[in-house]
Amino acid sequence: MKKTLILSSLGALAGLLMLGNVASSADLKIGIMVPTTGSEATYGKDMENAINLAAGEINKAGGVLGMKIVTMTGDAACDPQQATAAASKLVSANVNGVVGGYCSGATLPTMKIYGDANIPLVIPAANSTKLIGINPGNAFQINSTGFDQVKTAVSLFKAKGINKLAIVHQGDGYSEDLAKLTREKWTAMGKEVVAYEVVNKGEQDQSALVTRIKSKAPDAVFWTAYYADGAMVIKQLRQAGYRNLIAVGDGSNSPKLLKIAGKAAEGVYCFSNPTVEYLPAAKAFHANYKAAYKQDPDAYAALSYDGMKLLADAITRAGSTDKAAIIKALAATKDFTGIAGPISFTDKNTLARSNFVILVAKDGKWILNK
Amino acid sequence: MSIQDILLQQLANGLILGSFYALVALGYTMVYGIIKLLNFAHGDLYMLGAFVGFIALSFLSDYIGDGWAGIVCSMVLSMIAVGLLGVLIQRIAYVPMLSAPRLSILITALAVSMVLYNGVMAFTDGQYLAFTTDLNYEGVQLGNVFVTNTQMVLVGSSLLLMIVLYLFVHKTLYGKAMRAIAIDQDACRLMGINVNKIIALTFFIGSSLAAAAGVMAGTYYGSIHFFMGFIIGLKAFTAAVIGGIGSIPGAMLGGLLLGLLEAFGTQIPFIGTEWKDVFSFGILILLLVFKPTGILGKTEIERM
Amino acid sequence: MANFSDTLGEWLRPQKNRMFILLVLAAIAMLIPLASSNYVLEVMTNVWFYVMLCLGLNIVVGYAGLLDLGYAAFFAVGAYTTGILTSHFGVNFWLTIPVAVCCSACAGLLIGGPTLRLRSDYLAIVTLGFGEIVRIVARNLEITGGASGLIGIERPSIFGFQLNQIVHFYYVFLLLAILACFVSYRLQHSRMGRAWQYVREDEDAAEAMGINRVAVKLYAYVIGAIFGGVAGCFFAVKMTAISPETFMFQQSVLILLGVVLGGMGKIPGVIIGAFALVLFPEVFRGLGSMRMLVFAIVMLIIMLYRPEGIWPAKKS
Amino acid sequence: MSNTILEINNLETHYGKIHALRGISFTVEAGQIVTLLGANGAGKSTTLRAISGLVRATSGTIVYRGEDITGKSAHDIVKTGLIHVPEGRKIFKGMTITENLELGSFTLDDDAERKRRMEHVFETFPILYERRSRDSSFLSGGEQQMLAIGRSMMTNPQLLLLDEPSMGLAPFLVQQIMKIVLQLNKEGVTILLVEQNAKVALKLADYGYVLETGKIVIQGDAGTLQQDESIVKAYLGE
Repeated sequence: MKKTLILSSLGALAGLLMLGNVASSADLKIGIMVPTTGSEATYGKDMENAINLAAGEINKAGGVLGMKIVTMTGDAACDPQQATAAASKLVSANVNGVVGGYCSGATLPTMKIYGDANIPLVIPAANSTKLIGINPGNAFQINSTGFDQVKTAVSLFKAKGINKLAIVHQGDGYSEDLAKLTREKWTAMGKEVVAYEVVNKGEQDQSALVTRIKSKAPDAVFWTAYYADGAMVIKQLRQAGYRNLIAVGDGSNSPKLLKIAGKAAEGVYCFSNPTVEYLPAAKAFHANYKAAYKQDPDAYAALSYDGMKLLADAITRAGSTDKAAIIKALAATKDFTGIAGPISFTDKNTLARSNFVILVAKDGKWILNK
Repeated sequence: MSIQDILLQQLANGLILGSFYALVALGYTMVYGIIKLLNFAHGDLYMLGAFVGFIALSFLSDYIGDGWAGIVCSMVLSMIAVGLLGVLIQRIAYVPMLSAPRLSILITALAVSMVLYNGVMAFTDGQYLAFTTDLNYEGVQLGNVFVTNTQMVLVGSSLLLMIVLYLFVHKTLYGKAMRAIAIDQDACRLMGINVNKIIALTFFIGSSLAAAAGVMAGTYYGSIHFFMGFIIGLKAFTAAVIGGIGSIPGAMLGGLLLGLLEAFGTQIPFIGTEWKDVFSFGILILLLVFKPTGILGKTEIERM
Repeated sequence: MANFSDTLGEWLRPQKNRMFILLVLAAIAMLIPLASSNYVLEVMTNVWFYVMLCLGLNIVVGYAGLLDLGYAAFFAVGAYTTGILTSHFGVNFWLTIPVAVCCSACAGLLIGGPTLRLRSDYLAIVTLGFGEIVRIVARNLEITGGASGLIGIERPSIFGFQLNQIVHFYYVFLLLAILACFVSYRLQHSRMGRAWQYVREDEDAAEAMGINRVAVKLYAYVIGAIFGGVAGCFFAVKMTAISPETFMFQQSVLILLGVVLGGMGKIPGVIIGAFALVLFPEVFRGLGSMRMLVFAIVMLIIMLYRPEGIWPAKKS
Repeated sequence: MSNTILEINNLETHYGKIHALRGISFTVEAGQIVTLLGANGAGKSTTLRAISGLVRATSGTIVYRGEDITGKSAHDIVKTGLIHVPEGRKIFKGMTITENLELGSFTLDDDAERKRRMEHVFETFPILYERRSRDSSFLSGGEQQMLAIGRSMMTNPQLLLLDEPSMGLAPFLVQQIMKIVLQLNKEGVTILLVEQNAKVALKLADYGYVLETGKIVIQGDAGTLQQDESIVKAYLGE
């Protein structure tokens, strides 16, 4: 019995050693690091789909430098430990570049791994400002950072004549970062943050929080976290008779928020990176995506698609698969035309322009606020 | 809002939330009372209940709409289906473990829980589903306290279910047999009571109560997902322990108490909502240190 | 099969043969980095890390028979101690270890002290609550970096050599795991180990024999906590970023699963449990979203067919 | 032999590795009071537990009213009128006396009949009637024994297995319990009585068996056994 156990564990080890050598050397290997399991799997799969769609189009058009793109996915599961394993897996497979990064918290510890291997990393979604500080230089954020989002948010609040603001986040890296930045900026402007709250992820009943917020009589409530719990907070705020402005961050930009919150979501503002519906350049992408995956692309599909295209473009410009050359080419990107808008980088490898738009919910749909 | 209004509103919030916790805690406590098993899968049965209710409602809404009639019908269907699943789980996973070490049974329960929620995750792709009904937000203003009709119906039905359960356990022969099994299984056998059957019945009732709570949560909060059972499972477990695990009135009391603690926990000066759970867990630990068997629990000596 | 295992058991009895097996296994473990990719190393490092955590929890659960559903808290205390001291105060990593040991021992005392007279199920909820409290505190305080956690924790160096590559951490964690095995083994066969066994099997009889059961249980908590704390220190520098999400209830459950799955109270069993815990989800990555479902089902089947774990401790 | 209500052949049981019964055989005639005697650990309680289905027989047969009931589950055996009042009474503490009695008639569907039987129990034990809605854990030892016997009467027993009904009771209470046993027997219930108090048991019984380490060593009419001073001294003790 004991020996069989030892043998089988050795067998498992041997099996493990075999893993990770699939693609042939003549291909261009691109890693995708997104959560494909866990609570954020929906977004992860959406991003994976969009990246694969882009890779497919590139291959159809002849590939990159004559090589076909082969993608491989590492499941980050929105969990730091699993994300580091996924990153190591991609690094071991000798990928030429990686597109990915959805949950900021899970992306943070992988930065070191990609940095050590000097692998070009294009981050389409994760946008905690913490990512900027620890970027060793190989990572490029094509989603606007939290700084840009706060700017957009504050401009809306100012335009609406708001003074007393309530901020609610969800106790994860991304939403706390956004909440904190907003609070700093708002108080620096001499305005008041009357409530700064946090809810537990997955907790459904928010009545106590709602009562607390209502008692502070804010002019606006800003939800900085994801749509699923956001929808419930909005619904319960409206149910309890809160009638003032509600705004949500880019993590809540989903048609599902409107579906879950129903009528309560009417008039809610959302700061968002441009999603497919508002991008004239993305019409073809939308149709292709729908044809390929039988569903509408979600919030980060367009940026993920752009990320893959940008990486391919940079490799073409670099003229080789040399990692340092690709990184150099990425940094030198000048007005790359993505479907989500032109991409250039600052000296900190973040998107040079703010791509945030303001949406507003009307008749169960997000429309551009004008 | 004046401070009295806020406190009154929080009282209402706490009672509403608490009646919900109580409903889920009942299932925990019933199963524990009989076979001394902490059924970690209970929260997941709540989640499954919501999903079954969702599926049932999407079929039924074509015939009877998604108003109260549809909700009640899908709730009953969900209660039956999840109740049977509870019995199946007991048969497959817990019956063979009855003579195993206590920790192994606990781990088996954790494994069952993982099977259930990972199963639902795999089949729903981890998506949040919108549980749409045509319920509105109208309600009653009692002084400065606002309660929606839906909330009242939900609290009413959980109270009703609890009363029905209480009557069942205390007034019917089967209910008395359940209590007797918790006291002495051998003696029950000698009374002609088929112990396994009664335990299965307990699982059925406990699971269907969780399913009822799940469907209520789905209709009230408007969204369901594979992970929704986790937090409520944790809270219901806490409520059951606060009240004294194994005791049915204890579960009700514990649920209400926890609901109130959480509601008022957000109102403590200088302490924000972020400390709410620290507050309730802290009280729980203090309570157990000074009254180790919970409020209504019986003292008994037991080892792992 | 029975015959074979009997002969094997017979052969394993002499100390010399057992040492031989151990040396072969250790040599294999040492040589793994020569023939494997970073990914395998990352996974194996994770295995050694969980071996250490599981052995630590095994002291509480396996040796002393106390249920603990909040073990991740001790691991969090260690990780945050190192993280805070190195990044806020610039303390050398190696100096943070004794501090982390003290802090986690205190945490062990804090949770063990008032709760040891509770029944096992109540102990479960109290330890669970304690674990949640630690996580929420870490999430809410400024000094712990709030929900984003601490990032950019410095990698340590030893005699001027910086531990930077995954292969360095592989050896560090392998050494830690071996050390944990050694300490566990010595503890199990010490006076304390026997006291734990008596208390686990019959508390009242143990008391009658003059064993101070509260002190004995407290030792189990404190020593288990120190294992977790030290593992946490190295975890922090390996990941360079820690956040409260790592220390959720699920983490505690995972560690407990490793202990019970392998066979609690038995060192090789616990090691196998840790292996199963880490390797299974990795090997079955190809299953995609069904992976965790399959993992859970396999675990359930193992529990049903071997309720005392894959390699249980012998009955005394 | 047509009047034999219970026939045990070569019954053996094991508790784990302990060989508790090593092949015992005996019979109980309908309408009689039969007693099983023996020292502590001789296997008296185990015999009763095996007959009522709480313990599985590893070999041998148990024939009750001509039907082989070996291996039947305890709750099914109850339906045949074979009732076991276990050692230590095992009443449901925390439940009222009425509830305890109701559970005694769990197998009965007829509410009127249940009520009739309960009245009969209350007639037999007026003290139980007085305390009918009280928590049974507050009853004295004698009252608990009465409740245990009363509870078994609720099933309308044909054969009653009584395990140590006198244990821990004051002498006058023992007398009272034995009187009730006799009365039950007069009502037509066959009784298999396990007792440590051999004197009391033999006074009551028609026939007796003496058990020693899982085997029957002596049997005979109660009167004969009672007379045999050497037996009383050697096996029954005082």
